[in-house]
Amino acid sequence: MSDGGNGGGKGGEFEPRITAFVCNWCTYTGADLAGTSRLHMASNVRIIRLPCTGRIDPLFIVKAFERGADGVIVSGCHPADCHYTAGNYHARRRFALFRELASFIGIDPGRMTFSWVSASEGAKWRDVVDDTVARVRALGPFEAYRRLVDQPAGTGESYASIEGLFEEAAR
Amino acid sequence: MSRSDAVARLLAETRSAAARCYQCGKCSAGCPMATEMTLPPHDLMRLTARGRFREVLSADSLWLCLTCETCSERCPTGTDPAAIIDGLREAAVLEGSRDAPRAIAAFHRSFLDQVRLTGRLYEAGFFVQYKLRSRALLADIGNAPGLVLRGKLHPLPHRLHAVGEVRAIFERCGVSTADLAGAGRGPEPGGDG
Amino acid sequence: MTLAYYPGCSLQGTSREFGESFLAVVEALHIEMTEIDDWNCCGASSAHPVSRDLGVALPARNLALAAEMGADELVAPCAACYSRLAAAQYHLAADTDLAARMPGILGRPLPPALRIHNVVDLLALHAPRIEELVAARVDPPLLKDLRVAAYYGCLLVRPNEVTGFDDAEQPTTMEAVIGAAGASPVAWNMAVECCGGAFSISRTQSVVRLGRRIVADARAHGAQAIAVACPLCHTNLDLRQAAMTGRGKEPLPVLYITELVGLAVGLSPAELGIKRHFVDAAPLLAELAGKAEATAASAAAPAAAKERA
Amino acid sequence: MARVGVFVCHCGENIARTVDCAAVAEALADHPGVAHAEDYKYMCSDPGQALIKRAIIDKRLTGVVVAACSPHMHEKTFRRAASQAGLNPFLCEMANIREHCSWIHEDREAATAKATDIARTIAEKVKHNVPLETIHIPVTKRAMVIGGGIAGIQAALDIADGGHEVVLVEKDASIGGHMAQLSETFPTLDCSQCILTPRMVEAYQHPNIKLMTWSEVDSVDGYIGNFKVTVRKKARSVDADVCNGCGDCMAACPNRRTPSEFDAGLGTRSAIYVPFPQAVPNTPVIDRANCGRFKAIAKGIKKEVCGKCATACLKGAIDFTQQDELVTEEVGAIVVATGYQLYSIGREQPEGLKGYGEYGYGEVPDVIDGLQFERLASASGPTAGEIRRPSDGKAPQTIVFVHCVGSRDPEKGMSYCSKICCMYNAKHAMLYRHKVHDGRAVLFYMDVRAAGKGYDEFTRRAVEQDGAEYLRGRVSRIYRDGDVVKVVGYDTLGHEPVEIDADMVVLATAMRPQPGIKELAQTLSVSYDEHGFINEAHPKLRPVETNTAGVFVAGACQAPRDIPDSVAMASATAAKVLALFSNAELEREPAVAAVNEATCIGCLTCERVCPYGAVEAKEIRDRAGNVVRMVASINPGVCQGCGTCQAVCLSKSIELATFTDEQIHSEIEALAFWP
Amino acid sequence: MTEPREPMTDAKDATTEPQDVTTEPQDVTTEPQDVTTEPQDVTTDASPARSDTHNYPETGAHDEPGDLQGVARRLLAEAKIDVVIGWEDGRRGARPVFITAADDADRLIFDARCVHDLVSYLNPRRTQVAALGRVAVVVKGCDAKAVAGLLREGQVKRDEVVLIGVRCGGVLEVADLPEAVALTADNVSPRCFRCDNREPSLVDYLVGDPRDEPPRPPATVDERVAALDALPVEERWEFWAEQFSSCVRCYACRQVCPLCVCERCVADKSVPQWIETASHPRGNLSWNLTRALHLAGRCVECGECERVCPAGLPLTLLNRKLAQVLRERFAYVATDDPEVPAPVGDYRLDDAEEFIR
Repeated sequence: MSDGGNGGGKGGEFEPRITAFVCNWCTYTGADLAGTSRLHMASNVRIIRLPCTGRIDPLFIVKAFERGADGVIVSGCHPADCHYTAGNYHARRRFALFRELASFIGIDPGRMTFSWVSASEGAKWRDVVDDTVARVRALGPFEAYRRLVDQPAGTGESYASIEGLFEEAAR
Repeated sequence: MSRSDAVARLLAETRSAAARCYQCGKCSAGCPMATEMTLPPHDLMRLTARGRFREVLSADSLWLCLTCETCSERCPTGTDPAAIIDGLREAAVLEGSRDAPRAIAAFHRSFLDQVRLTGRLYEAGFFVQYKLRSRALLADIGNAPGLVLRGKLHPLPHRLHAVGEVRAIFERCGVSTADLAGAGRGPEPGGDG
Repeated sequence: MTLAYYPGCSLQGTSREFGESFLAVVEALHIEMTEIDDWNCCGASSAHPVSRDLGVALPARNLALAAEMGADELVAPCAACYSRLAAAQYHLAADTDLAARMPGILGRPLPPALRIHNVVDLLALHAPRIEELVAARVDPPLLKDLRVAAYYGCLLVRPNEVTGFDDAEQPTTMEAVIGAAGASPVAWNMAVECCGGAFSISRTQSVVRLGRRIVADARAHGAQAIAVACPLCHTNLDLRQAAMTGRGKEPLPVLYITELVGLAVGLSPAELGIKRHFVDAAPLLAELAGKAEATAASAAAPAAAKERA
Repeated sequence: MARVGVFVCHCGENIARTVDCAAVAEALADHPGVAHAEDYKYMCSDPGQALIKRAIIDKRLTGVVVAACSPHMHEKTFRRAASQAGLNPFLCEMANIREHCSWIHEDREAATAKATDIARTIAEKVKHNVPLETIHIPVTKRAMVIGGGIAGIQAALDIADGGHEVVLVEKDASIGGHMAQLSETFPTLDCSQCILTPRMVEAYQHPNIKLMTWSEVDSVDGYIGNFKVTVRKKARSVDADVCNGCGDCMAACPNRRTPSEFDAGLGTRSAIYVPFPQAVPNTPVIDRANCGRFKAIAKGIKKEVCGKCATACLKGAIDFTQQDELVTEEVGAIVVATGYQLYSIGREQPEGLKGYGEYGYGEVPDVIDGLQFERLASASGPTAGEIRRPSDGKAPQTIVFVHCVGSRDPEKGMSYCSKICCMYNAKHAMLYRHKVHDGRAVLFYMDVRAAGKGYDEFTRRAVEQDGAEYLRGRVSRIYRDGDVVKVVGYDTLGHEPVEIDADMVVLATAMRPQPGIKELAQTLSVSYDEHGFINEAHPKLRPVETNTAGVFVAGACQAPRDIPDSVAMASATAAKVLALFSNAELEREPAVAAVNEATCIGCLTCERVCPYGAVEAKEIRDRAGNVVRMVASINPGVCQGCGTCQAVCLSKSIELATFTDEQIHSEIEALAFWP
Repeated sequence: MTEPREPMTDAKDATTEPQDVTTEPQDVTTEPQDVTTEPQDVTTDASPARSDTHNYPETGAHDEPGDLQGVARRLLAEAKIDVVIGWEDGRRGARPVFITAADDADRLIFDARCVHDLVSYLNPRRTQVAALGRVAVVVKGCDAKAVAGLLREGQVKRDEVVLIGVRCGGVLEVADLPEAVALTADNVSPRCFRCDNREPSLVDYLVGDPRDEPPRPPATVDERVAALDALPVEERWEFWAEQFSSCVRCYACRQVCPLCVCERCVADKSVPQWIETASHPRGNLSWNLTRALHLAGRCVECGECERVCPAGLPLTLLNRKLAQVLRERFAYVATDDPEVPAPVGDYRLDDAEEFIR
């Protein structure tokens, strides 16, 4: 399996593993530009190319976390620049909902970066990558999810905490 | 905010506002006072946009503007020269510009004095005070009797009960007639006045 | 709806007749209104050139007072006052910072937005009533075929986004009022040109230069009188007209729109303070009265003839 | 079992410098489903490609991964190579280890690890690639041109000369458009009609051109290569097949007072009319709004009023009973060339625009616009080419021309430059000075924009040879003052206010798209800007295409244009159309979405999100033929492959080829770090 | 709260034979016997000849002479419809019932125990219901919103179903009480607080007397959401991880949901398998997250999912969280007006994007 991940870095420093879902026309091309302009950046990101952010189902992001990603980047064309005219507008709504719900169930929004990076914004892509890596590195590995993944099926004894919580809320 | 800060703020605001102007000259074309100004509105906009405030703040145009708003009403770019000129005028006053034509500065001073004193414009008092300030003692004096005869000049001022409140407003806006004291030493544009 | 009345300084001084005629007409038209208690000067053309805050604060206090007395509409006959009040309300709505510091300056809470009327649109609202009263007169209609130039000046129409007057360049509201009063408005070119405003005494020569064009154009288009709704305009065109009109030319009486309406609905020149003008309107009124008699007579004549037969 | 081949490219040193390509190849060699892995210096070189082809054949590969540069660089190259070796090209994918790896990292270890991940990810994807065939769409080799102005005529002629049928649709009674109204044209001052009329006739007589005047587009169905356009042929009230254009009917018509559109309201015409003598076709129409007979019918009067035209027509071509008819034309491409109208300064304005009260709202007599001046200056015009002002027919001694009326005036709602006014104002000044030698031509301008071959020379000529007086400054007011028109301006270069007593004023009012352009754009599903001008697909590289494939745009409906520009654009659209028609059928990447009808429940959310209208409801019927349920159905000809429909499909009943859920899922799994 | 114990009974029904659950749609709404209680109804005069000649009353509520039973009786008697789906008094409390004979109309009841969202019976996948013929359904305000959802997505046709709306004053948390008890802060379903649709407008008939506002529960749903939002993100995770770990993947939430109408749920899709099917926290999280997301802009907060959850997961909190986001960001509020477009699959050029860099 990958060497790009936990502990793989120099001196055992935590190296976040980040999966990026990017659109083919703007961000993927922007990342190409970063390459042709030799802009150096962190090597923790793995790009999965999609035609358009409109194609991205939140399930992709959940699955990425479920399989061990410490962070996720979703990036596409700026509003009004979508190669398919409106895909990114639909994506924007979808991500707004997903981000808030994910955060509600305890996935730190800091593990998710949403950005518009155009084909001419190689430098911005570099910043998006480096900032995300730094942020996720600070948050540390997504151990919580790891525990959940490794834990055996639950017992179902789980109401007490919530009720206490609500009684507080009620007061 | 200190006086100089205030001036700086005003100039910064007017400058960025004037940046919209593309110098078509429609303001000057419609300005009723353009003929009498050394710097007609579009020139004011240009110099302001270039930050040449020394020329701008000493321009008679500031004091010749009637705020008739014709320029702003017709401006194709929505630059609103009238508002910009208001800002420049305010800056000039705060700077104690010495270039305001005497009569006009005197007019504003006397007017505001009356309002501050009584809460309203006490015209007779205003008239006398203005005459003294503008040093144009004889000009117009012929009309005074006419005004009195027609019952247009009250011999006595009407004073607000809450005149204190009005004075407080002046204070809080940082306006004392000292502001205009510096102003009003300039010669009358176009020589007469 | 409750209508607050803001007289403004000059309606009690140099423009007394405007105040008098306005009150007389308001009474004649049965318009309910209450004067704002302890109102203060609006700052006219002197406050805002010197301090934007002051230029807003002075009128804002009056708006606050009006609101406190439970008014939801306000009328300021003086165009200058109207313009300052409207501008203050406009800027308070547009500029949040200004709105934020204003209560501190006023020592009062910000007033809710009022519907602010100038004299022209108020009269236009009551045009039907005016027509009724004119029609109901027994004596011959005085203003019939009086040709009037409706002069708006600056403050009513500009800036248009503040005053929302019908049209900034070619307004028609005052024409409508003049029509309702039974007179005939003339088409002319200077209706919204500036008369020199506050420069009346400080820079007379400019006022004369500007006023001259206005009076001349009115005359050129056959006007017998100029109707105004602004003390400044009136002072300039009335007080300074002697200096404007060339020798031998009959000066043009300058009437407040309220005076015109007053005459139309049968109020006496005295009640309307018309005697206070520098340009004497008496000759014109006399001429009109004469005409009216004549037409009445000629109309009556055939009837009388029938009688005899 | 998959047999994937992985080919790692060194790209000379470009990749090898930071990535241990051999190590990557080794790592991949052990990857499940990988039957072959090797690295080579230049995969894109002939030997490199040969190496791939050989492996495909020898190792019977079922998929190919080329770990090299960006797919945007060489995907086509390697897919071609694959197909030459007998492998379906869509079974070949690229892993970008150059732009996305070697060029942006320095740490060799990390870069190699990443490159391995990238190659592995794509290998996993390729395992789920399926052979795909490029989609072929039949092309109806027949075009429609909407708008019969110079742009439309040019486009129609070029396509027709290319050997394909063209339907030319014109809403007015004659083709020719605004150019027919012009007197002379800048910068050459040649007579407009002299150069236009022959083209009109050519279009009329061209065997490949089907002319439909007095007609408008009603609705459009279909997609590139396969449009169905329904055209409304408005009732002409004259049988075009019978009419011989003698004109007796017009002579007989008692109503001569209808303002002539062609003369821009300066002349009059009869109620039954041809717009102008050289009209093509020369068949009159009855303007029902102004015809006594039809006014009576509208009023419900039974008696047959007037009918003088019918009596006068010896051929009996007049037909008062004619009705609008709808005709459907099948075409493969559409050219939009609807042209422009001039902004008018009146009080009443459409949404977003303001009038010019300061210029008198167009109520001042002797204040006219550019097209009206064209008619005054035109030999065929109401004054037979003499410059006379409308109010009293007096020959004006002073004319003021005002530039930028509406144009470059954001406050009035038009921020753009109308492009042609600087030129035609100069032209007007010249024409006027040529006709009235002692006359004064004053022009108020902000900038003189004369970019174009011979254009600046032209404006200079106006100044230097024809004595046009250029004053720099916008005019503040225009009003009638007795016999003259007062123009109040300011000479910003001479620093003085200017008031001119003009006998006539000509306003260069802004160019605006034709009324109804937005509705037309919506029927064609092409986008338009805030002013209603049609948007081009790309401002630089696709200037005559629209965002809808198969719909092209020419002339002033896209932006203010002069004649040369419009004609050039028109020929460009023709080239595009002919290129389209040059293939028997269209080839499209098979990256299109398809619906699984078994699981689709027909909620049609996909239809709502599709930017191309590629999704339609489809009825599923039982044997008896009753509709049992509805499902979504995607037209592969229209689908562009964005996949938005798939993302919103709750039941996952849509799959986008080349980016299937399975492929993406496997890529994510390939990056899995946890058991 | 009493939830944990009580629904465990249902849990048995739901968990012992999961297959039943998935194969027999009707079996789920808390009372697997619901429909089988009326076998003769269902079997005897099932699916009578459809007559398309009847035209239904204009949509849009208008008061009818007569109560729920009256309207139902007349509709059946005049053969305008073949079955009324409503509630009756069952052995262990209120329960859904299918009335096919006018004489049985009197068995219909509506009181605070009538918690079930009967609209789930309109799911076109429930062929057994369709087989009964032309249907009238009794709907509360929230249920009417569900109908609007189905109309929007073309799952029912407005003129093929008669809606009998009941004026609602809120419902209990449980249906299983011998008789209706007065609503109190402690027994009222928290979701009913500040209900904006207590008198549905989408319906053909609106019956019953106006009811009072339901009492305020000790902790409203919004307060519950807020309480969770107030926690540090790690604790939120712990809380939900614990909750999800007890999910038994019986899909009762899915079966009872009036808007879960998919032919083949994404959770049952095996190629690729986005959501693990085993009842394991890993898949459980994906499932519950996806369920909520798939209902974004469709959920009408009828509360059925939470009520029938044998593990007692606070599912409505997830839905409410999304409802809040939809309201704040896109000004969308669940409505029974089918003309209002669904917020997902729609967009505005100026949608907020402060979270995107």
